[in-house]
Amino acid sequence: MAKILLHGTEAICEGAIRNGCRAFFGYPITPQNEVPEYMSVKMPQLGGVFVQAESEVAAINMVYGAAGAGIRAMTSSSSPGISLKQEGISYIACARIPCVIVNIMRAGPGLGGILPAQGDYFQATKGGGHGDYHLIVLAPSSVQEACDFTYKAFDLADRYRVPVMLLADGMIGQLMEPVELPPMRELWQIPEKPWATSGHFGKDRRILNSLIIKPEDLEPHIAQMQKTYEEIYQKERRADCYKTEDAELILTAYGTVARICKSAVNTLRKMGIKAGCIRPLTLYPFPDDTYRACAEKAQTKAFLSVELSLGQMVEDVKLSVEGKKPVYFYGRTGGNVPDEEEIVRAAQDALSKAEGRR
Amino acid sequence: MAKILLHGTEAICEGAIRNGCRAFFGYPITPQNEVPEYMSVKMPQLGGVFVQAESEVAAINMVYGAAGAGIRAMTSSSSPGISLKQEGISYIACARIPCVIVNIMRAGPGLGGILPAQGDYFQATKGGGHGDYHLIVLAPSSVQEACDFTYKAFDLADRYRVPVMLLADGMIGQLMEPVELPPMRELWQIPEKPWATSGHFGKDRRILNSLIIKPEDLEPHIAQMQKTYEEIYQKERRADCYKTEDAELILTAYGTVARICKSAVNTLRKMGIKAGCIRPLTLYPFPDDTYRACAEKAQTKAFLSVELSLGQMVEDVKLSVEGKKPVYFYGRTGGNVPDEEEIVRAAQDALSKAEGRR
Amino acid sequence: MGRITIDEKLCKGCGLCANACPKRVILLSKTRMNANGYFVAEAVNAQNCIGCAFCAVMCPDCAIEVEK
Amino acid sequence: MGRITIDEKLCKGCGLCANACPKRVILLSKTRMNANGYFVAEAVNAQNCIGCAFCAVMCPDCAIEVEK
Amino acid sequence: MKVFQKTKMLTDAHLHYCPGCTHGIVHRLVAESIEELGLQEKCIGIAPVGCAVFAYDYFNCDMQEAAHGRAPAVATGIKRCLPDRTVFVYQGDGDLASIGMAETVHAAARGENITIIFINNSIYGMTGGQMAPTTLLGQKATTCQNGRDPAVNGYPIRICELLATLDAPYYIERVSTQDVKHVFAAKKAIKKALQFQAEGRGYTFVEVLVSCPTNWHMSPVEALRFMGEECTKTFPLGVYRDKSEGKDD
Amino acid sequence: MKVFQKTKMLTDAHLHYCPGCTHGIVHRLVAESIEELGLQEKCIGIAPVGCAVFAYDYFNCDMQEAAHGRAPAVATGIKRCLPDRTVFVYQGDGDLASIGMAETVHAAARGENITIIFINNSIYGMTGGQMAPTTLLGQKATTCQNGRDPAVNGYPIRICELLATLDAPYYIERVSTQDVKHVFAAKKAIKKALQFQAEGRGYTFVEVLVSCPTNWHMSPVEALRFMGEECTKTFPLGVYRDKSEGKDD
Amino acid sequence: MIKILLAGQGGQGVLSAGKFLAESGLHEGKEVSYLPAYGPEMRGGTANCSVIISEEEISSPLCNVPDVLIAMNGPSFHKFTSRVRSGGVVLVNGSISDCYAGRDDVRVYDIPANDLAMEAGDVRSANMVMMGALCAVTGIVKERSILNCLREKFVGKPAVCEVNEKAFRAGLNAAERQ
Amino acid sequence: MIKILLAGQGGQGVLSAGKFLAESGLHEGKEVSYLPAYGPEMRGGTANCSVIISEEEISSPLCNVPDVLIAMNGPSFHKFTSRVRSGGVVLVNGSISDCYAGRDDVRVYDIPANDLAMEAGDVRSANMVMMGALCAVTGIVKERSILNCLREKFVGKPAVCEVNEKAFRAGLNAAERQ
Ligand SMILES: Cc1ncc(C[n+]2csc(CCOP(=O)(O)OP(=O)(O)O)c2C)c(N)n1
Ligand SMILES: Cc1ncc(C[n+]2csc(CCOP(=O)(O)OP(=O)(O)O)c2C)c(N)n1
Ligand code: SF4
Ligand code: SF4
Ligand code: SF4
Ligand code: SF4
Repeated sequence: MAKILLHGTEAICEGAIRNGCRAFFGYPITPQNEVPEYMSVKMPQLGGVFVQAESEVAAINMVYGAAGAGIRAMTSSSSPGISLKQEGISYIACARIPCVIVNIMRAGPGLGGILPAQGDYFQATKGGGHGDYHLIVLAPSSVQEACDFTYKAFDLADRYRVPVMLLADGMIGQLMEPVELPPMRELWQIPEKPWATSGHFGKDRRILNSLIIKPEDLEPHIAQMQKTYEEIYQKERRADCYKTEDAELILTAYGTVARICKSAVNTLRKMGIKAGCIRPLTLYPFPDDTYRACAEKAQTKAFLSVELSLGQMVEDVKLSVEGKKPVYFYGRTGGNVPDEEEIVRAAQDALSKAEGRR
Repeated sequence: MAKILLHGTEAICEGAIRNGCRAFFGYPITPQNEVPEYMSVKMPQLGGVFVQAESEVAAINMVYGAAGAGIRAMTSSSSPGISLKQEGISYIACARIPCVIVNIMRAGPGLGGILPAQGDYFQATKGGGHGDYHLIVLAPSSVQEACDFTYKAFDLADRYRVPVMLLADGMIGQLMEPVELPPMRELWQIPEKPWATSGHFGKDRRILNSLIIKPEDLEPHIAQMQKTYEEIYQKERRADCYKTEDAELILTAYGTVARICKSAVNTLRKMGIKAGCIRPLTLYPFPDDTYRACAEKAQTKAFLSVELSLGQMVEDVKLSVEGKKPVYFYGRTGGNVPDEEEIVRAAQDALSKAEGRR
Repeated sequence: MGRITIDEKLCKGCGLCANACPKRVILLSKTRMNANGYFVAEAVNAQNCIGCAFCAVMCPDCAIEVEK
Repeated sequence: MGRITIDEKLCKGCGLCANACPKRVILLSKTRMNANGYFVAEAVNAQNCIGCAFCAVMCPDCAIEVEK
Repeated sequence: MKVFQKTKMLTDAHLHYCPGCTHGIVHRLVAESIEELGLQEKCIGIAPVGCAVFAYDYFNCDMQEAAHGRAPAVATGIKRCLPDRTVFVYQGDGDLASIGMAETVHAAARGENITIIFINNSIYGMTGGQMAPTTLLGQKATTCQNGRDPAVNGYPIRICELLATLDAPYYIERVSTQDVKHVFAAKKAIKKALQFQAEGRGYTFVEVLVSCPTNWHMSPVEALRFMGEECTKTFPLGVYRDKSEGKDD
Repeated sequence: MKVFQKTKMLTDAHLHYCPGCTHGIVHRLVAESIEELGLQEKCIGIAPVGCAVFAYDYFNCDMQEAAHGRAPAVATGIKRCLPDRTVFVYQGDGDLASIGMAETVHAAARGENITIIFINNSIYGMTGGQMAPTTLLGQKATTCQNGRDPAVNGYPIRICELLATLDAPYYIERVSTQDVKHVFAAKKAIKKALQFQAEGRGYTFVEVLVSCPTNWHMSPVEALRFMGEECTKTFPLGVYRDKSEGKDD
Repeated sequence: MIKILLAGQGGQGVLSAGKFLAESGLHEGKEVSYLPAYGPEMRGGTANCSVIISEEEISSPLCNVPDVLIAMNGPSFHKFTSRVRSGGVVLVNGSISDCYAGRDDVRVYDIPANDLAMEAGDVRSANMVMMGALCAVTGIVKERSILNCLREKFVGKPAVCEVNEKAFRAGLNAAERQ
Repeated sequence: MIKILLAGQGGQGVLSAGKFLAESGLHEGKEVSYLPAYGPEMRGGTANCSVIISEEEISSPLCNVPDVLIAMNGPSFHKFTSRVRSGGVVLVNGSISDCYAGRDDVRVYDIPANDLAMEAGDVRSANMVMMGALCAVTGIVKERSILNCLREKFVGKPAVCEVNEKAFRAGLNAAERQ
C-alpha cells in the first residue's frame, strides 16, 4: 500500500480501527482533540460506538464497561485528563480488562501548557493509580509507529488481559508524516473472550470485579497479576539500538526526543565521539537487558538520558545500569524541545564528567 | 501532658488541629471514615470549616481554594479516593499551594480490600498525577508519629509551598496507642502568606494559577519548583536507624511494617545474625544518604526491603545503594501483614543469597 | 388455608414479616437463636395463615416460602 | 450631541458596534487594518452620534469610549 | 401450590445486609422482574460501591462491579456496544447522587437505554452512617451529628425531580418499601422500567426508598414507619416521567 | 461628560477572545457590577478552564485558576473559610455542565453563598468546537459533524431548570447578550446576584447566553441573531428562582 | 508482654471490651496498643481486635499468635483457637459455643458469658463477664483499673454501670472457679 | 534535506500551505514531515508550521533553524528571521510587512502576496502566492506536484482552483523577477 500523509492522531485512530477497535470514549483536550473528532466520524461508519463522555472519569469507566463486555475499546486524553483516569485505570487493571489508553502528553504539572512534554513517564510506568498494577506502555517516535503501536496495543491487551497505554509526547500527536496503514482486520479474526460479561445466554455467568475483600483471596489475585507482569517482562521488552555496538557514550530517549538524539549521535560521531542511542519502545516493561548489556561492555563510559522532563526515565536507566556506569541526565520542560546542538553539548558534558570521574 | 489512648485517625486530626488546620474537606472511605467524622465535630467548635465534599475530586479542589486563600487546610482519603485526587494534587503542586493530604492506604488495586497495604508508594513519591512535581511524603509508624508528623506537615507545607502527604498503611489509621498531644498553636503564631488570594484590600492583587502557556515561562516556573525540591532534598531527608552500626544485613521498611522489622532485627540478633533496620521517615525526599552510608560499609552484605506491596520502595533503595550491595525484597499484599517470623525467614534467605553471590 | 415455611438459616430476626402479617401468624422467638445469633421468626399461629404471602413480600432475606 | 472614541489597537473588527448603532454612525473600514490585521471600526457618520453608548455596550473588547 | 418462592434470578448466596435492611427486598423485586420478563440470559447488571457492593454475588446474571459512582458510565459502555442486551444498574444514594452526580445526569441526558435502580436510604450505609445528599433535614449522621442543618450542610437533593428536567428520560418514578402495598407498587415500577428498556424506549429510572435500620439507629419496623412518615415528605412518591402515557414532569 | 468608560475592575490587558465573541461583554458586566457594588477589594474570582481560562488576567482582583469543572468546589473552599469576601465563579458550559456537573449541583444544593456566572455558548470553544452538553439539537460540532442527533448524542441540558429543582439556591436567572436591551438585562441580573451574595443570602446563579462566532462558523452579527432566534428556544430566558420575590421555579 | 485477641459477633461488645483493656493498661503506666480488625462487612459481621499490654515498647501491634483468646461466640472460637500460642489461654463464651479446642496445649476456660450477663441484668454485658474472667486468669490488669474505666465511661448512668460491674464480678468468679 | 518554516496570522492559510508542501514532497517520493505549532490561543493568534522535505530519513521534525522561512505577516517575519540558517532564504509577504531582516547572511525575497492574491481574485490565496515563490526560489518540489495537490483538494470547485493557480503563478513570477 502506498504511504499517505497522516496526522499523528489520525494514525493512532487508524491503528486502532484496523485492529478491531469498535468503541471509543473520550473527552476533548488539547493536543489530542483530533482523536475524538476522527473517531466521532469513523466509529458510526464502521458500526462502532463513539461517545463523547461527560469527563475523563466517565470515559475510562465507559471503557471499563465496553471492554468488559468484550469489545475492543479505547480512550484518549492528555496529561490532566489522564490523571483523572487513574482510579478507573487501577480498577481496570485489577479486574483484568484489556483496553487501550492513549496519553498525548502536554507540559505539566497542573494546567501547564499545551506543548509537548514527557512528564507523565512515572505516572504511566510506575502506576499513577493506587495499588500494585502495571500497564504495558508503548512509546512511538514517529507517526508510523503511532499507528503500528496502537494496532499492536490491542493484541497485547487481549493477550495478557492488561490495559495498554500509548505514551506519546504532544509532538507525535501533532506531527504529519507518511504512513503505510496496516490492513483492516476483520472482527471475526479477533480471539473470543471467555471472561467477557456480555450476557451469559445459558452458560455460566461471568463477573468482572476488582473488589476482593478477603486478604486470603486478594493476595493470590495480585500474585496472579504479578505473574502476568513477569511474563510480560520476559517476553515484551523492546528497545531499538542505534550505533551502540562500539559506543562510548550511550544516549537514551523515547518519543520524538529519540529522533533528535539519533541526529545528535551522528553529529557526535562526526566530531569523533563514539556515541550510540538506546530507544526503548516499551517503557513498561523497561528493556533493562539492553541497557545492562551496554553497561557491561568495557568501552561504555556513560549513559545520558534525554527527556522532556526533570528526569523520570533516567531512574529506570539507573536501575538497569545498576551503578556499573555513570548515568547522566539532560532535560527540558515546559513544552521546550531540545535541539540537536543542545544534546550534542549535553553529551560532551556527560562524557567529560564520566572521564573526570575515572 | 499525660498520654491518652488515641485512635490513629484521631491522632492525625489532633496533629492537624493543634498546628492551625482550620479547614477540612473530605469524603468517606474506609479505613479513614473517622477522620471526617472527627473533623465534622471539631472544626465547627474551633471556628473552622468542615465540608463533606460530594467526591474526592471536589474535596481536593476545595482544599485548593481554601489553602489558596491562606487557610491551613487538609483532606484525607484512602487509596481509590487518592487516585481521584491526582489531577487536583498536580494543580496544587504547580500553583504552589501548601496543604496536607492524608492517605490511609488500603489494599488495591481497584476496589481491592479494606485492610492495610502500602501499594501507593509509587503514586505518592513519584507523582501519580501528571507532570514533574513532588509531594513531601511522611510515613508515620505509630499513632504518636501520626499525630506529630501531621503537625509537622503543616509547617513543611507552608515553608516550601508544597503539598505534603501523610502516607500511612491502614493499620496506623486504625490502631489505638497512647499519645502525648502537642500543645495547641494559636493562629496568630502561624506566619502570614503573602501570596494568598484572600481579597487584596488595596494591595497588589494576587493570582494563583497553574496555567503557564508559554514554554519560556513554564520552564523557569518548573525550574523554580525543582529548586524547591532540591532544597527539600538537602534539608528534609529523615531516617531512623536501628542497630545499623555493625549490621551485615539491613532491613528496611516504613509504617507499621518497620515496627515488625525492628522485632525481627532483635530476633535475628538473638540468632547470631547482625541485622539492622533503616526506617525512612520521609519517603520523599528519600533518605538516600542513610542507605548509601550503609552500602559503603564493608560489613554490609545486603539490604532487604519489606513492604506491603509487590516492591515499590525497593526501587528507591536500589537507586540509593547504586549497585554497591545486593538489595532484596519481601512483600505481602492484599491486606496481609507479615509477622516477625516471616520477616526473619526472608532475612535469612536474603543473607544466604547475598553470601552465595559472593 | 395457607402455610409458610421459614428458613431459619436465612432469618435475621428483623421482624418485618411479623409486622406485615395481617393475621399475627408470625412472632420473633425470644429464646431461640440460629447459628448466626439471631432470634428467629416462628409461625406461632400457623393455623391462622391465609396464604397472603405478605410476610414473604416483606422479608428482605427470602427466608419465607408460602403455599396455599 | 455625542462623541465616540474607538481605540483601534483594541478593535477586532467584529462589527457588533456598527450593528448596534441606531444612527449608523459606525462602519467597518474596508481598507484600514490595525497592527493585529483587523479591519477597524470607524465613526464615519460621527455627526449623527446621539451618545446612547449602545456601541460601547456591545463592544466585547471595551474599545469604545463615549462622551455626551 | 407455592404462592411465594425465591426467584431463580437470585443466587443461593445469603444476603449480607443487616437485619431488616430493605436492600434485600429490592434485590428480590429486580430479580423477579427480570425473570418474569425472560431477560435473565441476556442481562448484564452493574453493582455499585455501597452496601450493595456484593450485588454481583446475588443477581444470577453477568455482572460488572463499577467504581464508586461510575455505574451509569459503565452501563453506557456496555449498552452502546451491546444494544440488544438488558443493562441494569443498582446504586445507592451516595454512589448515584454524590460522587456519581455527573455520570447520573449525563447518562440520563443522553437517554441511554438502561434501567437505573436507585436505592435512597438517605445515608451512607457501607461506610458507617455519614451524611448522604439525600439525608433529611434534621436527620443525624456521623458527619452531621446534631442533625442535618441546611445552613451548613445544604438541602437534600431530589433526584427524580432533577432528572425530570431533562428531555431524554422515558420513565422516572419514585417508590418505597415501607409496607406490602408499596412493595407491590415498587415491583410494578421496576418491571415497567425493565420492560421499557427491553422495548428500546430509552432511559428508565426507579428510585426506591429503602431503610437503613443500622445507621438510622432504629428497629427495622420503626425504620419502615420512619420511611413512610418522614422520608416520603421530602421524597414524594409518584411518577415523574412516563412518556408512554405522555406524562412529563 | 463620559457616558461610557472602561471599568477599573478590568485590567489593561487586551482580551484574547475571538472577534465578536461576547465573553468580552460578560467580563465587562461582571467587572462593572463588582465595581459599582464596591466589592472590588474584597472579591476573589475563580477562572475556569475554557476560553475564559485567562480571566485572571482581566479581572482586577484576587483570582484563582481552577481545574476544569472544579470552580464551584474551589469557590466553596474559599468562601467557607472567608465568608465575608465576595466569591464569584466564571464558567463555560463544558466546564460547568459536563465535567463539572457534580460540583455544580452540589455547590447549589449546599447553598454556598457564591455567585456563578455561567457562560452558555452551546459549544466547546477553547478546544475547537466539540459538542457541549448545551449544544442545540441539529447544531453542528466537531464531534457531531452532522449536527447533534438526540438518538446518539442525547438532548441539551438546561442548567437553570435543573438547579431550580434544588431547595437551596436563592437566585437563578438566564439572560442573553443578543442585543443592547438584553445586555442591560444581563447586567441587572449579574449585579443582583452579586448584591444578594454580599447580603449573605446564598447561592446565586446567572446563566448568560454567549456567542461563539468561531465555532458556530458565523459572523459575529449572525451569531447574535442565532442566539436570539435559536438558542433562546432551547434556553428560555427568565428568572428561575428569586427568593427575594418569593419566586420558586 | 501479653497479646490478647478478642473476637465475636458485631454487637457483642468485643471492640469496646478491647478498648477498656487498653485504657486500663495505660492507666497502670504500661505500654498498650489496640487494633480493631474489620471483617468484610463493617456492620453485622464478625469483629475482632488485638490488644497488647507490655512493659516495653510494642513493636508489632498484631496478635497473629495471641497469648490469650477471648472468643465471644462459636465461629470466632473455632476460627482463632488454632492461632493461640502453645501454653496460651482461651476464654470462650460457653453460653453460645462449644468448648472443644481440638488441641491440648492451651488452657480453655468455659465462661457462660451470655447467661451470666443475663443474670447480671443485660445480655449486652457479656463482654464484661469475659473481662472479669480475663483478670482472674491472667491478672494482666488490675480489677480496679477496669472498673475505673467502666465508671468513667458510664458516668451518669449508674444503672448501666452497676449491671456491668455485676457482670464483671460474675466473670471473675466463674473463672476462678475453674 | 530542506527545512521550511511557515508562519503567519491564523486564517492566512499557513497550515494548509504547509500541508500542500508536504503532500507534494510525498508525491515525489521524498521523506516529509509536517509539524504545526499552536500558539497560546488556538484560534485568532499566530500560526506556524515546520515542513521538512528530505531524501533521507528525517530525524527531528523541528525546524528550529530553518533553511527557508515563509513569513506571511510582519510579526512572524520579525520573530523568526533571526532563526534562519546562515545562507538561508526568507520569503516575506511584502504587502503587509516591511522586509528589513537586520542581517545580511540570508536572502530576503519581498513577495507582495496579499496584493498578488487580490489580483488573482481572492486575498485568501496569498498562501499560494508564497508557494509559487518558494518553488521558484528553491525548486524543492515541482510546480506540477503542488498544482496536483491543489486540484485534488479543490476537486469540484474549479473557480477556487483557478484563483489559487493564478496566485501560485503570480508568486512564481514575482520571485523569479527578483
Ligand atoms: C472513590 C471512592 N470513594 C469512597 C469510597 C467509600 N465508599 C464506599 S461505599 C460509600 C457510600 C455508600 O453509600 P450509598 O451509595 O448511599 O450506599 P449504601 O451503602 O447506603 O447502600 C463510600 C463513600 C469508595 N469505595 N471509593
Ligand atoms: C481535565 C481536563 N479535561 C479537558 C480539558 C480540555 N479543555 C479545556 S477547555 C475545555 C472545554 C471548554 O468549553 P467550555 O467550558 O464550554 O468553555 P468555552 O471555551 O466554550 O468558553 C476542555 C474540554 C482540560 N483542560 N482539562
Ligand atoms: S422478615 Fe425474614 S429475616 Fe426478617 S424475621 Fe421474618 S423471616 Fe426472618
Ligand atoms: S464592537 Fe468593538 S471590537 Fe467590534 S468592531 Fe466595534 S469597536 Fe471593534
Ligand atoms: S448499613 Fe444500612 S443499608 Fe447497609 S446493609 Fe445495613 S441496614 Fe442496609
Ligand atoms: S472560540 Fe468561541 S468562545 Fe472561544 S474566544 Fe473564540 S468565539 Fe469566543
